[in-house]
Amino acid sequence: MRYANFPGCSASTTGKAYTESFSYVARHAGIEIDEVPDWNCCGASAGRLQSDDLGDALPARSLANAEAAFGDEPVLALCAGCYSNLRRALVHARESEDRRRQIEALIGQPYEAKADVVCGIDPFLEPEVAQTVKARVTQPLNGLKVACYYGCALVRPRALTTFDDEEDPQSMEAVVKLTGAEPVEWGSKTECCGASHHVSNPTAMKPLVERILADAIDAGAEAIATACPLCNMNLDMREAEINKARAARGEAPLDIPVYFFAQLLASAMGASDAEAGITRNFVPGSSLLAEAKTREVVVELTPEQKKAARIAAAKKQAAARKAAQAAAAAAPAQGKEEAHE
Amino acid sequence: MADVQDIIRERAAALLSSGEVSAVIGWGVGRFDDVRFPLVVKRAEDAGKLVFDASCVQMTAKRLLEHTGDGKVALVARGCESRAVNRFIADHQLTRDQVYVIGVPCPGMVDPATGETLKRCAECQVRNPVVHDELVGDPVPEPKPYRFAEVDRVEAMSREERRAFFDEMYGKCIRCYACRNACPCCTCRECFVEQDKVGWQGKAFNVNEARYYGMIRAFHTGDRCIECGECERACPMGLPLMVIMHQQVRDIDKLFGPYEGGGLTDSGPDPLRTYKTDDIEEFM
Amino acid sequence: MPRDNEQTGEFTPKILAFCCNWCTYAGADLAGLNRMNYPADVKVLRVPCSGRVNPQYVLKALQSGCDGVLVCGCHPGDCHYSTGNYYAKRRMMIFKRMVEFAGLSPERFQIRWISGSEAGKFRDTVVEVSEQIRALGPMENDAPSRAAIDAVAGTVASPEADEELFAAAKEAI
Amino acid sequence: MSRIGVFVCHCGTNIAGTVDVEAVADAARQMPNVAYAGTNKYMCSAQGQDYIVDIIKEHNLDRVVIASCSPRMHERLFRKVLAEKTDLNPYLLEVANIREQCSWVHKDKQIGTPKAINLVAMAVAKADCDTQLFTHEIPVTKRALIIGGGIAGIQAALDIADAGFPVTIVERKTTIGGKMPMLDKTFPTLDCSACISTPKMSECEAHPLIEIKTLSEVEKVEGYIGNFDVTIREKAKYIDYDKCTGCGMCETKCPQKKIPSEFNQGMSTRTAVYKPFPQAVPSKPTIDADHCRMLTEGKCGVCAKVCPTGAIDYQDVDRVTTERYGAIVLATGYELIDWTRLYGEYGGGRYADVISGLQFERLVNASGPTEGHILRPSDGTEPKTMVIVKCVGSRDPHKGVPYCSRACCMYGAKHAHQFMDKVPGGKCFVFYMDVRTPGKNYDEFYMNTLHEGARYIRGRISKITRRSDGKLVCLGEDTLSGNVVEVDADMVVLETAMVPPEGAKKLAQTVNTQLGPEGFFTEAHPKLRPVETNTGGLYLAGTAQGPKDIPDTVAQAGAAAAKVIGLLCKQSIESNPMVAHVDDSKCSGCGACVDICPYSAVTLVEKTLRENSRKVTRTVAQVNEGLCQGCGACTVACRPGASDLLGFNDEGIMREVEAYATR
Repeated sequence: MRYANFPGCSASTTGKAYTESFSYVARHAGIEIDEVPDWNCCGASAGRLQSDDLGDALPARSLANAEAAFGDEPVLALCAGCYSNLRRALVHARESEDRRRQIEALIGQPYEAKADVVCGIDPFLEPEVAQTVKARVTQPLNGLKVACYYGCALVRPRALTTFDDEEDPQSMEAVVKLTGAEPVEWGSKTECCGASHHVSNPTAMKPLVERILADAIDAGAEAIATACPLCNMNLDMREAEINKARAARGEAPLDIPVYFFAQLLASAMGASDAEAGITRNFVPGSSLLAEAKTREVVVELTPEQKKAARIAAAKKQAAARKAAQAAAAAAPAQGKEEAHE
Repeated sequence: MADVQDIIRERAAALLSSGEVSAVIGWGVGRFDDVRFPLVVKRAEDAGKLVFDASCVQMTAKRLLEHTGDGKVALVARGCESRAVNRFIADHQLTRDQVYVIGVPCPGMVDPATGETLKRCAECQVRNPVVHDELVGDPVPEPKPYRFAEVDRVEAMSREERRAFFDEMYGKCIRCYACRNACPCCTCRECFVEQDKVGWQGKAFNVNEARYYGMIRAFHTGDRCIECGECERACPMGLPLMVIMHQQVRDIDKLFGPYEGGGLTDSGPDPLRTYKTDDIEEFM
Repeated sequence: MPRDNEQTGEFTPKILAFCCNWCTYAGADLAGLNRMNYPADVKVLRVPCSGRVNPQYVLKALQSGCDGVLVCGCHPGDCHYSTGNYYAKRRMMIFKRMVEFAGLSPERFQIRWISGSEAGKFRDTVVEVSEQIRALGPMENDAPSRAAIDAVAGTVASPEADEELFAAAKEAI
Repeated sequence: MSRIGVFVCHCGTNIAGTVDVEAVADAARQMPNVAYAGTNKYMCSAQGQDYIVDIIKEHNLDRVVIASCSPRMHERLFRKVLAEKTDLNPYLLEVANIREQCSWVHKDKQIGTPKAINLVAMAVAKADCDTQLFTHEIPVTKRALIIGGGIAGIQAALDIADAGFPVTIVERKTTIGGKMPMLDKTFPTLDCSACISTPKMSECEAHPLIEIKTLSEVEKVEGYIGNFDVTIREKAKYIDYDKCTGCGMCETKCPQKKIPSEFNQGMSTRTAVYKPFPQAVPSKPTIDADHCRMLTEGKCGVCAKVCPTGAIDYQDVDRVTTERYGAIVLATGYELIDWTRLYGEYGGGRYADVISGLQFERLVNASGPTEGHILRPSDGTEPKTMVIVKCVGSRDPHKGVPYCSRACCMYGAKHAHQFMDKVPGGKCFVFYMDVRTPGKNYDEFYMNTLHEGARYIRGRISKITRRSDGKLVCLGEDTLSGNVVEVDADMVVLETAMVPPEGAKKLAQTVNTQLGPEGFFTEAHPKLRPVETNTGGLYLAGTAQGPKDIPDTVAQAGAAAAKVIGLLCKQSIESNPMVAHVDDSKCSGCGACVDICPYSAVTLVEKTLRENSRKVTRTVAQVNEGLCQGCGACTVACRPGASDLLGFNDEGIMREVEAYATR
């Protein structure tokens, strides 16, 4: 698969670890990445507030560039914010021919909206890619309990995104399973992490983060996996402060590392912590993964396998019984012979 | 086109001698050698009489209805004839297995008198047969030229001028009903104009009665028109009959979604035989 | 019957209204029960359903002396026969466009949906239509003027605009 | 050359006040074919009728035009007069409406009189073209078919059978009864649902005139009112009901025990040979072919061994029968929307303790999986806090259906009441959009629930998550206070929307009637013909027509039964003679009429006809006079006018048009 990557402002900053781990996985899973030429801000924070036209024009321009360079090659947006905004422009252009023309007029270049826009998870949902990844997993995270966290922009609104279920998505779980880890079922996977109030109003944001961390731990998760630089930073970076506050309140700390799902993939595929960007995490994440890799594999048998096993066992027993009987039959005869002599 | 003609001849001969068809409908040479007329060949040895060249101005499809019954009939069909075949089938006048279609891609016909391409061929939307059992010659490009120019011209006139335009047109009509007889959509057993008892159509020879005939005929065929233009060609007074047909075709497309007579598109029953509950509402 | 009112010499149009038995005809009856007053220009012709109204009636009426035709039925969705008026709607949409294309004043042929309870709407419609037709004057006014005839003279395909037939056309109108 | 008589009515001063009736009569005398014209004070009076009759005889008239009130008023009466007191065909009559549409809407005679003359002229012109029409008798088969054996079907069946007509109930499941026996108590009186529904079921079984076909479906319906030929497929039950005594031995011995019980909404299990519940009717088991080992794997046969009467028959096959019925009642009921597909925010079915209202009914039901103790499906503990969410699927165009399911507000209140009643000190929160309790003693019931302490919160639940301690965390908004609310519930009950049962669309095509946009059957008129359909002889009962509660369902079933009885009482029904008629000689068999007919009354048939003195076989259209309702849509679609509408024929209308236009 080839993708035209739209880095966005976070790729080399807050989301650097995401970029690093993703490109590692991509390299080893046969995913080819081009960069969208002359890309510009997706308009996430300000564009749409200014005007709907600007809100569509900004992302559309980058998409048009991608189209010009790579035709209908899907555009990859690792950042959930970029993903959401690019998709919005795409959907608007696709659902109304008039709007598409308006957008073309606004950006002053042709835009046919033929190239799809995908997020970081989508490539791994392609069966063949998933296969290669599975094959390349050399150091499985055996049974590591992971809470997959989607946040808001990836899954909502339904009209824009392409997820299986905006209220209860399962696709990241499917990807994380590839590493041998075990996703947990939990309720806060699409709750807001308050990232947009990250700077402006931390007091409003902290309880949200705290809740997410608490829920994950409550659901038995040892780690949280994310697919959005902002969510990731928000959860990862705030954990310490939150725990300080909890300590003050005399509550147990919420101790759970936060990874990009790509970091888990990379690590399982044998990337060093540096390569997987794990060293960049605020909450130290190396030891947990290292520990998980040493765990013994618990194989969950399918019903068929169980049945087969049962049958095999039964056969073995039967055989044993036969042997025993044979032996029993043989024994007395022998005795007689002895008597004769 | 010469080679195409040869193939048609030998195929016709083959089909007839093999007994697969009882007749082949095509064109023959008329009294003057630049005039063609519909020719029905029934014996293999007559196959040589079939011609196909730029002067085949008539639409032969309607001959089918006269010759079906005794076995399969072969029809040399261009785009227009093939649409007519579909039309007959849609109107239950014919079943597909009654006709063997020898498809001929059509580059457009020329008026032997003036040497110009016929108007209807210049406006033709379907040059290649839409249905055929075999194709003779290679498909020709489909330029799909704009065909509503005349409609636009008339529409641009003032109401009075339009009325005058049609008065002049119907004023010239001699009500010979040639357009009806030529039209592949006109397959009624008894046309409304002949039903004296009900008295749809008056007998008087005046523009009113001519208009009544013209417009009702147009309405009867409008939603099924295959735009072959045969009515216009057949008109001895050379009246622009296709104007009102095209006007209807265009409006029906506009109002009820794209539709082409002759089963080109599988758009269900003819537009006036069906409805949608969300059809646009203009009569509130 | 005199086309013009003796006293005033004012023109009284002939308007024929095809009304479906279940909705509009009932609405007209209701207008009567409520003693609503409306011009006598409109005469109602009762049909079972607007789907029964053949465009051929309409053209015949307009050509043999009516100054206007009104076709009324149940609102789409309320048809007593569940679908009749949907077909009527499509037919009339096409036919109306055709006759107007051929030079008929739009006011002379109108279609309306009037339910059995809309006595008021029936009255208003009749008033409206008859006023419009009165303004247009008799059907003869639809005939083209000399100027219009000159404007299109010869534009009909056949090379020579045949004066005789043409004259025939004019006096026939 | 007809002899038309014109009779102008004064109607006291109603007409004579603004129309010079004498002048009208005078004018009429001048009209073509008019042999007589006269006036009378009241044509509809006995004396007026005699006057018409006498004149007809005296002047041997063969057509009659009556200028009076609206034909919608007295046309029938005058037809009767012709039919009974003269030898004129009653359809040789035209009524000119010179009252409602003339005298009453115009002020003075200058205007009224000429208009009246015009109207009479039109009527005279049409009358000249009128032809004799004859109604023929359609015999009525005195049997009724009821599709669906829920409470609606049962009620209708009992009412019809009690009136003395044989009834067949076709039920797709293994027992009649439908959803009602699953319910615990019924609002607002809280009487035991099974206690009032199962007696009716056994009454059906015992009724000599009621035949019950379970595991059966209607495959084909032909014919029309009074004479429907219905093909019914009765699926194989693998048990010979003549031999089976219903002892239940097979059920106790069947080794296949782990099948989720439909009746208990999957909260308990059943065997492969089973009776869904003890009071099932017929009270004999059936073998579930999908789960029976004998029928799936070909080995087992335990039930056959243990059956004391040898009733088990693994070779049993479907039985297809075709029988004739006079009337059909559609009582196909409803299903609950599958919320697990639609509502991921409620766990999409992953949380065992988020259950549907119907599951709750089974939980509180003494015959249910928990003997009526409210216990959490997950761990069998008693929930202390329960959340009820209303309008799950209902009134939710984005995920569910746009309409209101009508019963949920009430059974929601009932569930709250039952919970607080059975769980002392239990807390119950009800999240609602609106509370709609129209109905006798309904609002009182709701108020009562409030007083018992149910906490009603106006707002939807936005998310339900499950905590490790098993609590269901319900996030929602109280839109009245504007606060976000969070409830830690032990159990959540979703009051889900009623939707049409699957197969409704197919059935609609089979019986040839329409469905509304929501997929429920459409009634002939929302107010005035609520239990009829547009197809004669086809009636609606219960939720097949739209969401309803039990009282409404039973009431409507009774109404449908009354209609059926009214029909079956008749020896025969008079066909409507004003139907479409096809002139074979003109028909080219193009099929336009077939496409257009809303009643599927027109079909193309091969006919052998004599044409210019030789036999020819052609395809022509044929009208089924039983199905045709006389709308005339086909007559316009027919370009040559081969299809014409009797009573409103083309010729008549054309003459009418000309009579007015050329006058």
